[in-house]
Amino acid sequence: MHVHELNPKRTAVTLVLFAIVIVVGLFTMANPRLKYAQTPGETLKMLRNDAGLFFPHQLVGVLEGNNDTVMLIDLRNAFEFGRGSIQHAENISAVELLSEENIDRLEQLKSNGITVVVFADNQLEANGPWMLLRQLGFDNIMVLAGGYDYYKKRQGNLSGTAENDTYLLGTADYNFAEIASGTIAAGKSEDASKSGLSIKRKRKPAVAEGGC
Amino acid sequence: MMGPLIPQGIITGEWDFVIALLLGIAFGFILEASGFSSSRNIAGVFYGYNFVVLRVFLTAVLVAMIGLLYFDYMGWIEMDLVYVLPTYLRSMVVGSFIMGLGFVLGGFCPGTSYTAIAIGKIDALVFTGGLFLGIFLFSEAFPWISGFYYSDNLGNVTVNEVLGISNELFTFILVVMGLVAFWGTWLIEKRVRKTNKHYKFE
Amino acid sequence: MSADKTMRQGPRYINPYFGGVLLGLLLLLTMFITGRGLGASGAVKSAVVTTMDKISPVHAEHNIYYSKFLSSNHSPMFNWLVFESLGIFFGGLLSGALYGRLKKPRIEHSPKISGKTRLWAAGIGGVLFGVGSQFGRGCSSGAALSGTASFSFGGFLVMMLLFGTGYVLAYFFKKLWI
Amino acid sequence: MNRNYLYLTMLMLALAGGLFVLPERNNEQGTLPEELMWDIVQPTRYATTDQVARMIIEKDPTIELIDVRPFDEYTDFSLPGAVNIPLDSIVNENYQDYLGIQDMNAVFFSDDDIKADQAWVIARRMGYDNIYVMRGGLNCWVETIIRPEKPDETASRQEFEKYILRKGASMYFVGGAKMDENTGSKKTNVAVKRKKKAAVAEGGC
Repeated sequence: MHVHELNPKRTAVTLVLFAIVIVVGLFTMANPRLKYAQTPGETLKMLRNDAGLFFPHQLVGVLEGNNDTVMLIDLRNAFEFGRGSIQHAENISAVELLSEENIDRLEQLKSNGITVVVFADNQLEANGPWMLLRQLGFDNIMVLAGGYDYYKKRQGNLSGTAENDTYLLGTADYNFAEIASGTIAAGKSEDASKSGLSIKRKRKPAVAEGGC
Repeated sequence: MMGPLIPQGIITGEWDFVIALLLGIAFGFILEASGFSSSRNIAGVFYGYNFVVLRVFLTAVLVAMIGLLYFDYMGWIEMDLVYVLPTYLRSMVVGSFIMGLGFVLGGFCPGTSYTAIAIGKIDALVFTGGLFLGIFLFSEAFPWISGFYYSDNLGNVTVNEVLGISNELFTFILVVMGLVAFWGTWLIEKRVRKTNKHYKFE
Repeated sequence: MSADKTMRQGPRYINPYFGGVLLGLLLLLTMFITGRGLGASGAVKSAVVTTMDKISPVHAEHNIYYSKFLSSNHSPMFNWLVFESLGIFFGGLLSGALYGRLKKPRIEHSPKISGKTRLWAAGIGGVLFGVGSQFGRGCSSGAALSGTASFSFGGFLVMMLLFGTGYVLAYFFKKLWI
Repeated sequence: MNRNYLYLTMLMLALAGGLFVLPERNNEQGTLPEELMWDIVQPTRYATTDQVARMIIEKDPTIELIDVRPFDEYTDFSLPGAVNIPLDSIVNENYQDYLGIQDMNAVFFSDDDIKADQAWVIARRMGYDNIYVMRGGLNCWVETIIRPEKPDETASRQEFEKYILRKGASMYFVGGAKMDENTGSKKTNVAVKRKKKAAVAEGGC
């Protein structure tokens, strides 16, 4: 009688234990709390349509209080928020945006048909959180073009910004090819090129660009 | 917790060798307890009188493969960080032939010979000595064979990439083949044992 | 039970399937912890490199194969596989002692051959295995067992060919074993 | 023959077969949302124009510049050595090889930084690591590197040093094709200077 012809009790017990571990593992498998609703391709399509931009002049109605379907969320930290923000805005810093209660809240706002406008100092800072929320399926989230900096500058005359599109990003300020070939700058002395430059530069509100 | 632990730095370097020793002890224990410390048990797989090698080896491979796939599915292990042995086609084919010949002659493989030394087998000691000599000869001859050694490098390819079947399917095929082999060898073993009087079947 | 009685007289091995399941789980654990499988021949390679480095450091440094494994800040013996192989030895010792197989040095051979023949066969087999494991990037545990389990094509190839060659050649060496 | 062997056989088959009946896991998921948000708020994902300029001048082999503007704008002008992956095609199969290169730091840039940032969010979500956004984009590149503004007389010494460095970089980049030979010496000068002043040069946009 060879050993392997005896009762393989221990083998069975071990393998069953292994199977139990797997089955238990499968049932308790951590389901991702948040799931993307958009594929990267869909996100791109959304960006292409430029949907989701909230323009400064649209703020007018909100600030006057006759538009209660819009809610403003300041994504900066509590300290910056404390130093001043847009009226009626609520502060949820970007880091806490995905916490359970905030997600629940956003979920609720979405089902109530409220448009949520997120902003930070500039559009760039709010861009990531905005894109992420959109990818998670919150189609009611908009991002404030120009951000808080732009708002602060034009606070008194927001409706006047409707014709002014300087807050729009993603455009070239210079003819790069020309500059690179050196036809403008090269050959001039330092001072000359410098003074020439500052005149030629398109006077764009510097704030919207984050210090550049 | 998500594996593998050491490559991800969850277990730090200083525990490396303690873990190595413990895993080695478990490995050695299982090998010896299964009967791999006897070259005649091992070589039995080639003559049909003892299929212990096939049973232990194949069962281990199957269990580990199944476990790995489930672990990967459950997110317990990052498969990208699990080392995949690189494939050097010609070198590996030749190496396997040489090893196969060495296996039939020596009756051990390196791991099993260590456990056999532990329980006092002189032939295992000689085998390990041969191993040392073999690697020494290889290293000395390396400048002349390095071209061959590095030829046909396919990189760290997996079965799935070469054969085009999913890991799950590959595992399933191996499991079915393994189970057929287990039941089949059982019958072969029974028949061979009747005629074989030289080997005390334990 | 008569079966139990027989078992006590013999060397008492564990059920091979039990051993297999345990080994599989151990392999899984090893991969879970270290990200790679088990190995054995690597330790002997480290020993060769260390020896050569001791005997003739210049020679070892000039040989591109040795120098692959040489490092200036620690000995090549200070290596994961060396410790693991040490563990294999002690594990075997433990199991041998537990099951009563730990005896005085002896040679195990088929009654048809002498002890000397067995030693020659073992030695030559060792040399071949040593050379082959370098070409194959690992031995039966490093390449065939761990390689196949981690779905490496090379590992699977080595496993099939290693045992395949064994079967093809087994006929010629029948006398050594039965 | 023991019946347990039958059970074992069946259990093995069940375990192996179970692999097929597992519900498809969404592998499109890429980076987890929580992780992505964490990465988004890290300021380290931005590279300044000064840093980029320095890496180009020093011929840093680990930097991969990725221009996300449309192809025709890329052909008109781009940064030296940049590859073009238009934002619209970033999920395109053909471009994936450029993104996941090991040990490479990919820096996205566009006219300003918003398009590059969008490209970054999408690429990071797809799971790519070691990617950055050039803060301020090419507009900022022109303003800081090509035409650095001389600081006021009252500005700090650091400001002046930065200006001098940028001035040197400007010479390196402007009209480079024409004076390949001439810039040879300047190039090395700039590189050496910049290495020393690493901390200073890192300010900016």
